[in-house]
Amino acid sequence: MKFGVVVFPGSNCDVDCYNVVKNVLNKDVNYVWHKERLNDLDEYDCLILPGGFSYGDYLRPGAIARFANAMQGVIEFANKGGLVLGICNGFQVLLEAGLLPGAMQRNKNLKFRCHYSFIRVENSKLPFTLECSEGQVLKIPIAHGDGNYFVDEETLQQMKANDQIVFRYCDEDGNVTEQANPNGSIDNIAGICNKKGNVLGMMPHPERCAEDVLGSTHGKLIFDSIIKYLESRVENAR
Amino acid sequence: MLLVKVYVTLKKGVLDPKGTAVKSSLNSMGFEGVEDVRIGKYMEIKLNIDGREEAAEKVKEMCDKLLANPVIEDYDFEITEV
Amino acid sequence: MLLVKVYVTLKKGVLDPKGTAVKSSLNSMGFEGVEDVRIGKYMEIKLNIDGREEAAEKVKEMCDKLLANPVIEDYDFEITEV
Amino acid sequence: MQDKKLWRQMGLTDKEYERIKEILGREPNYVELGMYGVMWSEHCSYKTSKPVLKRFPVKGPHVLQGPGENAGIVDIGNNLAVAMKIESHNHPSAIEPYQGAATGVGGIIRDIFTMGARPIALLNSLRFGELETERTRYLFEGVISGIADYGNCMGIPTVGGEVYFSDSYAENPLVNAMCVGIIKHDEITRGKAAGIGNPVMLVGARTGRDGIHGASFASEELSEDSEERRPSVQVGDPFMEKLLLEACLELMKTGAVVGIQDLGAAGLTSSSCETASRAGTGIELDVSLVPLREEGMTPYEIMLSESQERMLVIVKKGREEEVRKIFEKWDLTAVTIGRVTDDGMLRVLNGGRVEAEVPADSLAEGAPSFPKESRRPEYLDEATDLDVSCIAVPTDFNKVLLEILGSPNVASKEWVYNQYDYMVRTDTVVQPGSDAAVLRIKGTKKGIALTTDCNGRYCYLNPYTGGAIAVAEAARNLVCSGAKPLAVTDCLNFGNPEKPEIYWQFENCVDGMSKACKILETPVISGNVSFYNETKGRAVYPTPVVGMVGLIKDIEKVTTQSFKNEGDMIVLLGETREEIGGSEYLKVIHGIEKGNPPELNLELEKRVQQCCLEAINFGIINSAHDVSEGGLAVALAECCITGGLGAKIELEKKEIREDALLFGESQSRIILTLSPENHKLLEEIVSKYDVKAEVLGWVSGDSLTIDLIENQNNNRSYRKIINLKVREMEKIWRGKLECIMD
Ligand SMILES: Nc1ncnc2c1ncn2[C@@H]1O[C@H](COP(=O)(O)OP(=O)(O)O)[C@@H](O)[C@H]1O
Ligand SMILES: [Mg+2]
Repeated sequence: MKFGVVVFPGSNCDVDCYNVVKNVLNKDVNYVWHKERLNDLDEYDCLILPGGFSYGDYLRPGAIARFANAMQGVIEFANKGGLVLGICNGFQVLLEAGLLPGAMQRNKNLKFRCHYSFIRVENSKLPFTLECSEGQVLKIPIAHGDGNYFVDEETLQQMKANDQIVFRYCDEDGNVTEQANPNGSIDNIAGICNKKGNVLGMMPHPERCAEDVLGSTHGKLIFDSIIKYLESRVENAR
Repeated sequence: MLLVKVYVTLKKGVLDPKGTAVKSSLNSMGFEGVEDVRIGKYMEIKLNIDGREEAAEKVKEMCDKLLANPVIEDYDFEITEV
Repeated sequence: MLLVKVYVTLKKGVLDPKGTAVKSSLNSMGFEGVEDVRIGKYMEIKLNIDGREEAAEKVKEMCDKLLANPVIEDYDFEITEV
Repeated sequence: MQDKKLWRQMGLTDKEYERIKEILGREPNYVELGMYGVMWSEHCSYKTSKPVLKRFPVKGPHVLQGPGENAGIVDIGNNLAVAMKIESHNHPSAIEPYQGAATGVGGIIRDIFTMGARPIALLNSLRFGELETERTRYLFEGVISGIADYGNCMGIPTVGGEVYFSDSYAENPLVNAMCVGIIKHDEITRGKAAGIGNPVMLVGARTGRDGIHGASFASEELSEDSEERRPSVQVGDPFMEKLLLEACLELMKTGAVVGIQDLGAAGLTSSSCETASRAGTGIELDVSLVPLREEGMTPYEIMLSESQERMLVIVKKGREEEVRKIFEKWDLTAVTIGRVTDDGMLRVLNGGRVEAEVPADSLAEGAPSFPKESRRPEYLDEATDLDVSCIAVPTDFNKVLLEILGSPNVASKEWVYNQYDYMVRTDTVVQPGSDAAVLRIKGTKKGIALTTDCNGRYCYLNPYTGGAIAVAEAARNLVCSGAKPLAVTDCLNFGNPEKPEIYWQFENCVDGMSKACKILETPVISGNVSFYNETKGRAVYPTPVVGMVGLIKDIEKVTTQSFKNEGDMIVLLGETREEIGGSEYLKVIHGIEKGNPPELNLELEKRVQQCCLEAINFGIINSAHDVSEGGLAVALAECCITGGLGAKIELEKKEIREDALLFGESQSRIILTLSPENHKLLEEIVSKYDVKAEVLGWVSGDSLTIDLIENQNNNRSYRKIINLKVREMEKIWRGKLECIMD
């Protein structure tokens, strides 16, 4: 089982994702350099698009990164059903690349926000959330200036119908309230997936809360889910 | 040399957090009559292309691909000789 | 009702990291002839003021105080009736 | 040149001009004069402060690099070391708060990776006027987002710092940024242009007309479009710097680098002459090879430009291609602009023509330095003349406590640090909001604790004591997290040193700091001086900011300030005296900023700290919090609020005023909690260090209550002087800044 962490110029959570996969989960992981033209990413089982400020987030977050050479490969990989996890800036790249619906805007209060937040698992049947239960509340950090998710009403309804809303900001007890919404996202959306469920984008940072010493291990659930899914896929193939 | 002025604006119906904040700042600074503020981008591109038509085509492509996000933004541009 | 279009641009000589990034992105996407890109802001303000002159004065004040940063930015605006 | 006295416009005195002529044996030309002008400025030459800075203790067994390089370095074991430095960006931030603060952060980060260290943390120490004025709120907001945007984009967590508000900073905000890096012993790189014939390369951003020395305004060299040539504000490009950081660290691993130096103040001039001077060599460079951002720049402008995000790299001859390849990978340009020479000269060519030729050493180190006249300021008599008996003791202490909790100086700084990414790199074990930030060191069991501290009001009222307290408090903050203090980096912010009174403040602060550093065994390994923080004759409070790093042997033993368990015993280490002079209480409640600041007994301070650290290392301490602004009551409230637990406190009525008991700021005090069965162990440690430890009460319930016990005629009577719900205190303390700013 092999993970790839895509590195764009300006990525800065690449090392954190790498560290979690390698040293916390003890799985194989490689950096994938943005200039690589990847015709075949078959060696990977899961690609992570990390957080940070690809190309400085100049113009729009994710807008320039999506034209990086490596993104062609990522798009093909996703279309073939490969698991793609976009975290924070990685989520923004997936939106700009059209792998996920919608767009990101500036946080409602216009400020960068960094703190622990709570999200509710709305769909626990995905490869990314198998180890969670429906309605489970995760304590997980956010750190972004542009996390105000927008999508038009029609698409939103379709997404709901398809169970594409994966995480929503909530309070400690799981209530989805306006107060718990840190950035103004429509419907408190914190994470979504594509129709097939193999591409997940989320603003909160699971890689920042996968070890006890950092104050929460809820982020590990996401990675554990991926591993479990991949393992079972291997099992099934046998 | 051509000078291209590109205006990128938020689509109707898309909330504008920056515009809203600026409007309320203006109001609280005592400016009266400010009914609405929408904030977009203004870009100036120096283009070394002969022929406006070709340029216009190229600029349209730039906008569609990179300069504007079609999910939330519209764009418009003007080309002048300099 | 008046519609005010405000253009805020970086002063000449002031570094424009955004413009630079967009330029090199356009170049590497294969767009030829892009010599320079400068990125500024474009704002549309709906103003409920009678009289353009008064409006112009107010808008100037808004720009000086809030909409532009006089240390590094210039601005310009147009007022139209809507 | 003679008749126009051009040197004066460049900030040089007549005497200095004479000295330059002596050095050169001729008159300097325009470019040369400009280079001397900036290099001999206070900012670059430290000509005024140097003699005083010598008083700092700078040596210690664990110091690997003291002052004199881009950053200081201390050993933390496991072949690892910590590089750190703090620097001011006060003046640029006053003009353009966002860019001023952002480029300040950018500059200090470069100082760290110039040493070969990977930057792992940022801190900042800020001072503004009172938040009542719109201008101050604008500055505050701009500075915070400038710091946030730069650090966040770089992916370096901003883990700590401090913010104070006082009228004295209204016109002169202080913006000091600190960066900390980690490095292996054998990877330390220095800013030396060694090896005759080695190529000198310039890498990173293109050079524009940013921040060119103001003196160029009135010069004759300005041509046609002089309007356009106004020196512009430096704009930061954190994305460029991130690339530069990664490229430089990758490059340094190749062993192709001989020396490297960032381009900060005085740009190409300072980096070239300093690297040559350190190595005892010369440098010849050709400005026509420098990649430019703007057309028609003169050699003068190129040499003095302060465009950000650039580095000067001296590489081993023959390895230029390797270097170029690495920068290309990161989409950066690296060009060879010159070479190291053996004649000790800094020679500036423009194509074939020599534009300047001066001894490098004379630029870097040659500024004539004189101690200044020093005189005790007269204001001191008035300011410390405070008859406490004329100040009425309030009756409603609940109200007083709430009011102090809502003072912007005391209130939670969440509004500030929630705009900073303080978690990226996943090392932040103690987040902002406790006494010190703590980072784990991956691959070891260790951690480091970081803090910045300075109470400018104390320094104003008594520079010596204030300086010493700044050091003591920083160390205490580290100790409260379970760290042993290791070393100091300092940023000395003062008014105009040509005034004898300011110079006196400066000397006394440094003396007080030096004494404390000696006793607490925390040598000064790097620092920065910022003078002329004054407007219309009014100087800021003397503000010698202390940045400190401490080592935590076992990251599992990290302690924070928040109360942890119902039923824990609360103990106060140290002693409360009747000291309300210079306190936040006097300012907030009585509108008085006068009196003598609290006394500091450094020997006692040291024992209290050792005692606390030993108890923490013993594993019996559940929380530790030092008592500072707002005194005992505020410290207790903070422990309650951050822990979400109440406390029942019983205080013996002592021979001191009740307001002093609750809100006085006596030094060398720490609030500890522990499980009651460990009290015996604590007492043993306490007696070993001959420190007082008073049981204050217990962690309990959801309110903070303080009872005063009076013993009269063998009768113990109890009087409740504080009774507040933790929630109520929290609302005010947490919400205050947000309420003012949003
Ligand atoms: N207050 C101080 N205490 C100790 N060292 C200082 C102090 N001020 C400056 N230094 C040292 O003097 C040298 C020059 O400082 P500075 O000019 O600020 O560095 P830079 O060239 O990186 O801007 C540095 O090594 C710095 O650590
Ligand atoms: Mg330096």
